[in-house]
Amino acid sequence: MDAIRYLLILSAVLFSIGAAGVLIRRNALVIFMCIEIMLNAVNLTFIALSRQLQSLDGQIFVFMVMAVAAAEVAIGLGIIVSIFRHKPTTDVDDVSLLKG
Amino acid sequence: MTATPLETVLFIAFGAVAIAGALSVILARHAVYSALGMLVNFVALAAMYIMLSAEFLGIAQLIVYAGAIVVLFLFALMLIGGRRPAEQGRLTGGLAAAGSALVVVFLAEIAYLVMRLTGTAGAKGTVTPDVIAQLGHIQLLGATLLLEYILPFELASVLLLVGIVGAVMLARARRQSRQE
Amino acid sequence: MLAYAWLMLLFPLLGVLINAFFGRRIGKRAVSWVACSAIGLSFLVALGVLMGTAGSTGVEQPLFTWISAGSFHVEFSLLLDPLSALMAAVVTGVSFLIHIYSIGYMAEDPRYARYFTYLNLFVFAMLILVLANNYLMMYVGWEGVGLCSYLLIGFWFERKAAADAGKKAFIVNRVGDMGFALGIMLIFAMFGTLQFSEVFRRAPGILGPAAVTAITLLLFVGATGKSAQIPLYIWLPDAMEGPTPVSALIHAATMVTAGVYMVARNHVLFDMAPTTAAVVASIGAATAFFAATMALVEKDLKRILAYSTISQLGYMFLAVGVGAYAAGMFHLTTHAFFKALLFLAAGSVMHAMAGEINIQKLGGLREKLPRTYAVFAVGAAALAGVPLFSGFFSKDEILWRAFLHSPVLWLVGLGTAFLTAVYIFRALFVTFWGETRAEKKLWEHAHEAPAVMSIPMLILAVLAVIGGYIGLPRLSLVEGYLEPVLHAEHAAEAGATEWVLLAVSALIALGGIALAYYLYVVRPAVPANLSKQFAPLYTLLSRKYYVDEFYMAVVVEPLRQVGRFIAELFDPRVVDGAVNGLARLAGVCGEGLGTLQNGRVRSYALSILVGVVIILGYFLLR
Amino acid sequence: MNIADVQIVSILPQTLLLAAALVVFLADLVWKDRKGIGLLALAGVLATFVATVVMLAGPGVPTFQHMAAADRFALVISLVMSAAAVLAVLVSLDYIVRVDLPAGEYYGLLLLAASGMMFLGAATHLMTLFLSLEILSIALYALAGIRTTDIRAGEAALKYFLLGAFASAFLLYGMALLYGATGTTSLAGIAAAVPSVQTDPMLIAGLALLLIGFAFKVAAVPFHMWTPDVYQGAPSSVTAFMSVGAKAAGFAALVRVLVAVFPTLYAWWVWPVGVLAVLTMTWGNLAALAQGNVKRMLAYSSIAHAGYILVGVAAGEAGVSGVLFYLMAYALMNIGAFAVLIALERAEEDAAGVELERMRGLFHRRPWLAAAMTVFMFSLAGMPPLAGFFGKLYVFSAAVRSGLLVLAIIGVINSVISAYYYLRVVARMALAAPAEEAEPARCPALTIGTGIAAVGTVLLGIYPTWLLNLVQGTLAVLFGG
Amino acid sequence: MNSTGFPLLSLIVFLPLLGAVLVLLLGRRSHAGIRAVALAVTLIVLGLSLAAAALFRPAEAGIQLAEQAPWIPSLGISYRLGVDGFSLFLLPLTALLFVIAVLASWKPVGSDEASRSAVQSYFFWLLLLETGVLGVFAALDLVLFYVFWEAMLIPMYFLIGRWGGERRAYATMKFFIYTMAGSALMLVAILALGYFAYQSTGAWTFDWQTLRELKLAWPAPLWLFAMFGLAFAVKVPVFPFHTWLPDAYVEAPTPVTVLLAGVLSKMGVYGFVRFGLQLFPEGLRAAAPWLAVLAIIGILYASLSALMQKDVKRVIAYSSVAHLSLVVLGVVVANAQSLAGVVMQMVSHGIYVAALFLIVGMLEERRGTRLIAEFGGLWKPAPLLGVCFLIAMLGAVGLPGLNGFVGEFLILVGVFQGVRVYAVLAALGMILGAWYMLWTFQRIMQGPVEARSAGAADMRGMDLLVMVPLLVLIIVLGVFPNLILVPAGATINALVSQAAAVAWLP
Repeated sequence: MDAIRYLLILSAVLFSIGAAGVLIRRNALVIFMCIEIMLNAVNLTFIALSRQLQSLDGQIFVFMVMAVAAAEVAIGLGIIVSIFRHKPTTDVDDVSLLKG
Repeated sequence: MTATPLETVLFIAFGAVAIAGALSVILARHAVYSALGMLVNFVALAAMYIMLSAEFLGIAQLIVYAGAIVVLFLFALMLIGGRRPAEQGRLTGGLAAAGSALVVVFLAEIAYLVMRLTGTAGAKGTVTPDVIAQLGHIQLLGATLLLEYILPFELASVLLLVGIVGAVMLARARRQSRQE
Repeated sequence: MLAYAWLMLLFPLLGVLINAFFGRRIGKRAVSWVACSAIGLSFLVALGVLMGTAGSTGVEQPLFTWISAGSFHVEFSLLLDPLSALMAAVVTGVSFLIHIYSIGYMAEDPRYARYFTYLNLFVFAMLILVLANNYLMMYVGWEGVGLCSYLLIGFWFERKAAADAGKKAFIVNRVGDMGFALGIMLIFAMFGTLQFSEVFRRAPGILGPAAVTAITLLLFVGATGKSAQIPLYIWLPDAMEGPTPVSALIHAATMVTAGVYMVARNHVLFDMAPTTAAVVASIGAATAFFAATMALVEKDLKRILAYSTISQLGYMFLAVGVGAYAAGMFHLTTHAFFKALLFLAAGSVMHAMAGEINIQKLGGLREKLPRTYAVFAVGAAALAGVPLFSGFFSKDEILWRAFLHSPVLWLVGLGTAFLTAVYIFRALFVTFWGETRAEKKLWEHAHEAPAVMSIPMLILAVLAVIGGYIGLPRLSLVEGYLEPVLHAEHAAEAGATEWVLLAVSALIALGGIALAYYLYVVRPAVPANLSKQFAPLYTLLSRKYYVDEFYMAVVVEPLRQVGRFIAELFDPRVVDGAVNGLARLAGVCGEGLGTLQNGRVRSYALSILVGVVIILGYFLLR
Repeated sequence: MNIADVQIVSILPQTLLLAAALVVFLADLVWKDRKGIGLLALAGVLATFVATVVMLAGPGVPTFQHMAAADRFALVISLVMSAAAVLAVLVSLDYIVRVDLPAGEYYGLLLLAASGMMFLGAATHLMTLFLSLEILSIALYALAGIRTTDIRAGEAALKYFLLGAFASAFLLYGMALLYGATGTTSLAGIAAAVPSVQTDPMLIAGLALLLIGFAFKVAAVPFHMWTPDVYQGAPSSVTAFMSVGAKAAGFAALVRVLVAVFPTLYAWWVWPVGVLAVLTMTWGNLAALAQGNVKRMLAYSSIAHAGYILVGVAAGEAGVSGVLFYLMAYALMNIGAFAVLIALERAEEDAAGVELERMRGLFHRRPWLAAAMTVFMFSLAGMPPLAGFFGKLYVFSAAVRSGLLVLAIIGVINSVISAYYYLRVVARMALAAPAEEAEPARCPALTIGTGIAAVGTVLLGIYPTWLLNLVQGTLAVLFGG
Repeated sequence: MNSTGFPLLSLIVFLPLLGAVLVLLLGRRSHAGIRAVALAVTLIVLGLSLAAAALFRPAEAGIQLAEQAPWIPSLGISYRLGVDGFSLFLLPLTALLFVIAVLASWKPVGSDEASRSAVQSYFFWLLLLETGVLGVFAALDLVLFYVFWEAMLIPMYFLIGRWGGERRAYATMKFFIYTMAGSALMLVAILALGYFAYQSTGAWTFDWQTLRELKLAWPAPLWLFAMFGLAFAVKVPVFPFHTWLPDAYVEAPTPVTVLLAGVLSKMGVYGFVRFGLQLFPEGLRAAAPWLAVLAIIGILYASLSALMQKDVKRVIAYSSVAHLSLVVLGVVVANAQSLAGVVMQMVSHGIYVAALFLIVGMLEERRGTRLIAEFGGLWKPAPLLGVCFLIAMLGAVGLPGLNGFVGEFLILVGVFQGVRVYAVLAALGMILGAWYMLWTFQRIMQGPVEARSAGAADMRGMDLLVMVPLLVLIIVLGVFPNLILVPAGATINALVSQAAAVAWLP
């Protein structure tokens, strides 16, 4: 199995673990971490493909993804903190007033 | 993309470490352990980037992810995630079971996809690893970034601006003062 | 003279319009003057037309085009031939007399003007029916007279009985009219035109036996509805709820005879359809006999006369059924005179006895109402067929033709004649002979009818007597007169048999009178115990063979139940229910989807993952 | 590729918005008057609207380094976006004072979100696509949670954030696979490479994941779960802007990707899009039937309308102009409807949106407001003389032209179902007796905003040709650089 | 523009809209002014429509007074108006009934105080309704037709909903959704037709005349007719789709019921002919047997149901279902007589059903109830009302000499030439019709004078002004039906020749 296939499988596994985490865990922060892991998995794919395709576009993309991840972390934690102020919980299921 | 035996060993090792880290994030009992798991994952990935001749990105990964984001998480954890949340039944529950089943199916689909891959048919670019080594990764990256991808670059800056303003606005303790 | 025939129609129409709009303002005297003069003038024109059409085979006078839709082209035009002229004369003549009579009879009624408006409208509609030159115009007249009979029967609509009777009359007529309408449609489908002349000219060529039978049968259904034959006669007895002059005019002399006229008018078709002719004859005979039996036990004088009318109409249909159209028309004419007379007499009795008409509460009116008694006697004699009176000749003519055609029918006819004599003289003796059974005060101030009512009765009495002579065998003016139109086949020369039959029917009539005399004058107790002995037969007859109840049970109630089922159950529950059910189903689905939205982020993430897996799976495996 | 031939003018509207946002941020530091800042933002947005109109009328403008194109398609999307932004700002001038929201951040983020949407509409490169999508998403996450004093807003923001991030991860993964399959990240490059790599599973998977990412953005079923909660939790003016802006941008990107980049794979993606359309319409309409809260009902109705637009997308090339027209019509009527809700909303008890009961007898209390709401309701239901009907007509005729008769039939039946819950609102307003006294008239800006929306809905209904000519030729020039 | 270049039809269609705007401009308080404007506008429209009828050249069968202007060229939709022999008399009928409705609304309308005072919005919606209805009859572009067809629902929704009886909310919602559901598929059919035109002529068009020349492969006409037919079947209504009618008619205020029964039901029949018979003759032929059976059931079902109704307004509602089912039967049979009967019956049914509903309104006004059981002997205190009710009822029952008879009889003659059994069954309807109408008339007008009816006032000024024109028309059209049959003759012949080509009957 040559390197690119291995790397793609690896990133797919990481991506899946992240996705599973989002569904399994109930702590908002942990869910958020899992999403970060998913994004990193995609970064790995990009860089592997960039290496394979010998073009820099992939790496530029990773660069942009990092910027996005940073902004997301900022906003995400902001939201979690603002919720925490109302209800001392980070459990996502507690936060379900809007339904029906 | 021929891989020397040493590289394959290292790749496998780092891969395993990354997967371990990811697993610990989702399985750890306490949020702090999952944060640490995430750190391990990021470091392993950084190492792999470097091996894939994207040195600058590896370093950037270490600084941005491992440095900034993990620290931020730990900080947030300390602020609110401190107490042991009543995380009973985090793995049980129909939702979790269904979720993981679907994820496995998703993984199978991607794996099926990768297996049937007949090598990337995409047009080969010109930037071979030795070109990178020769010109220096940062220089190359900087040039393309600021020349060809100037618009995304600016957009990234706008994005960060939004992130900052949003975060400050959300997290600021809003006294009820204005209303009275 | 023929050119002004349309005036016959115009005058009654003017009478209607004037009385309708200005009736209340111009006072009772003016109303009666307007109404009576309208009919009088129309009668004069009718006489003129009668003279003018003698010997002619019919003149058509188009007035205006009514409907033109593709090949369906209907003109509004008059057909003036001896047959229609005769009918017009009879109609206008009798109704003129009855108009005069009504002035007296309806004097105190508050809605005086409306009464005369309806009466004029009736004559107008009847004339349209009679003078029509095509089936559709006849149908217009047909339903028009049906409407007027509805309005006049239910004239005193405060009384529920009168309102019900009016409604019953209109609906039963409508059933008959449906048959007539279907007949018209069949004719149009066959011929493409509704003109009498056209239809009769092309009939032999176009119509097959089945078709002509169908047409004639449908037309006959219409006739039974209008002329109250079995099975659609049930409305006539109830129609007595209306004012008596109305009964005299509409339910004795004119409207009910429309059926006979229609059959006579279509004699060409009926000749081509022997089966229908047989049906007509047998129904005629059966109705005659059947109605006579009921008249025997009837207590209400007007209802007796009503059954007698049904019976006499049965005779007329018997006549046209056996092909003796002239005899039928002749009897129609004479019947119009003496039956109208009898009704008017009954009217004057009611007038005198403040509305009391039950013969068992009257009696001995000979002294009190001598003129009415005399006139009633003449009418009764004519009806019973006493020799030298008009009824004798016309009825005998029918019996004679019936005998030629089939002895059985003749026998039934003869039996009915006997019963007729019995029941009419029973009415006479019980009402006018013996001691009176009326209350004291009614009896005291019973007085003779005023002149305005007596004169028409006298004229009718005269006509009831001399009417017969215009139809003497060989001298028969009527038959001669109608010859060009009806080409009635000439009877075998009046051989001995005709005279013998004449004698037989005279004997039968006198026998009937004698029996009535014996039962109701000599031994008045006999009828009472007779009715006890034959109690079941008596109740059967008095309950009018339960025909009304039969119709109610078989036709009216089931329809009403189905209607109730639809209105209260099927429509709101099933048809509407289905619609509302669909709406509720959508609502329920809505709630269902709402509950899926359980507010928990992780289940939302799950739905996203489901979507991902499905779409990815589709794309990869396609 | 040197700096010289960079055509700044091709992204003029977006840059104007960015500038306006920066000015607003700065003004907020100095100026405490919320209304003033609002007017400033309004000026910025109006300038953008004018700029877009001028560019639309002007000659074709080249693309910006094949990153973002200013073709007619992008400009019409910018037109819709700037119209929505103008109305949104107008509507929120008074609202944010009443609900006590921080003016500077509010307007700044709003403008940034708007520019993100415009960039997304104009994006002809995967990277611009992803970044502008993230800009508008993150701005909207923040805006959704801006009323920090209310737990519901926080909850809405959290849900929107987590699910948004989750979905954009898949989108990104799709982009990676596309990059892997075609070797380039610019849409034109991919479009060129598609015919040759037609059957490569990586390309197909990439397309699938991209479709999923945008399906989430436009709230197609089964990715729509977030919409009702987020729309109800967020402040009404944000919901108004979000329901129109994000949807329009999402559809613009979806159409550009599907119709311009993968026309040859039409047979592949027409059925999933069709099925998505049917599911979205039906789920949205049926769920809306059971809603007692008007705001939440409008959330479900926006899902349903996403379904109708998806029918246009499923119609492929024929449907592009129909989609654009529908988006413009939807912008006007939906923001109008929310404007009326905002006028009725009282801060304390209507935090979760105006209940249907509150609309009782509105015709007697505020006749003109009720009349406007009636226009919006009937237009949303697709009644003829109004814009909503011609939107549907245009979209369904495109579906019929592409042989998707079944979609048109289901669409038409759905609009009948929708008529019920729209009419319920009108019935409550017109037929029921008024329950409470008439509120005081709100600020003029809100009335102007509602008025523009109402007049626009009616005009677009009676004489839609002026917009139709604009959207007519968009397909021809769809390709970026 | 038509020969004279004068946009007569556009003026007729859009004048009421102008009137509606004018009404809005007048103050809410000036009720008299509003009523005057409404009456003036409707009268002018009546005059113009009669002028149009006069301008119409009876000899030619095709479309006249045609007007054409581009509306949405990119979708092939154009603004096209026109009238032919068939739809010629529907415009004056509509205009007349709207004048009558305005007059009947002279005294305040509505069941509660709030609605009775809302005179301005009442007349606003009424005039809008007139534009919608006139538009439906005059439109020749399918999409324009659909726009008017659906737009007309909005004013009707408010008229029933706000000024109706107790269950008005339910009734108006049901009416709106039912009609909209019925005509939903029609939109798809119209689009499909436009597409077929695009396929064969290269350009999208919805012009009715070009679409008529389209040669459609077989299954298409049947499906298209089915989709169009459903919308018209709901509107007429035909048997299973009629359950909205009793509620809508009963709950709507009297003037609106007059319009609902008199005009809106004609849109369904007009649709069946214009878009059924003329556009897809083969489709109609294939569906004809089913439609005929439904129509027959409709006649008997509705008549029987009318027999046992307790509320007089529902009796007349069901009677109108029965009469219209007969008209549908006439359309389906489609020969010279039946189509002439259809044209005649469309006009005459509009007139006598309007008269009947006005009388029901007067009855309800006098006694505050519509339950037949509570009436009795009203003819004595109110003779004029009695006579008017009698004439209107006899017109409805189809008494020869009045307008109901000519149409009904022509249809029956036409149907008889087709399938005799159907004619017999339909004729049964005539008997049932007489029965329930007379029975209702008797229980209200005749019989012993009910204590409470003794004081009932007879008809005065406004009632007579509203009723007399209708009664005069009932009689005049009865005696001179050719006033309508001759002008419509040429078009009917054209219709017949087209229908004959696909006649399903022997």
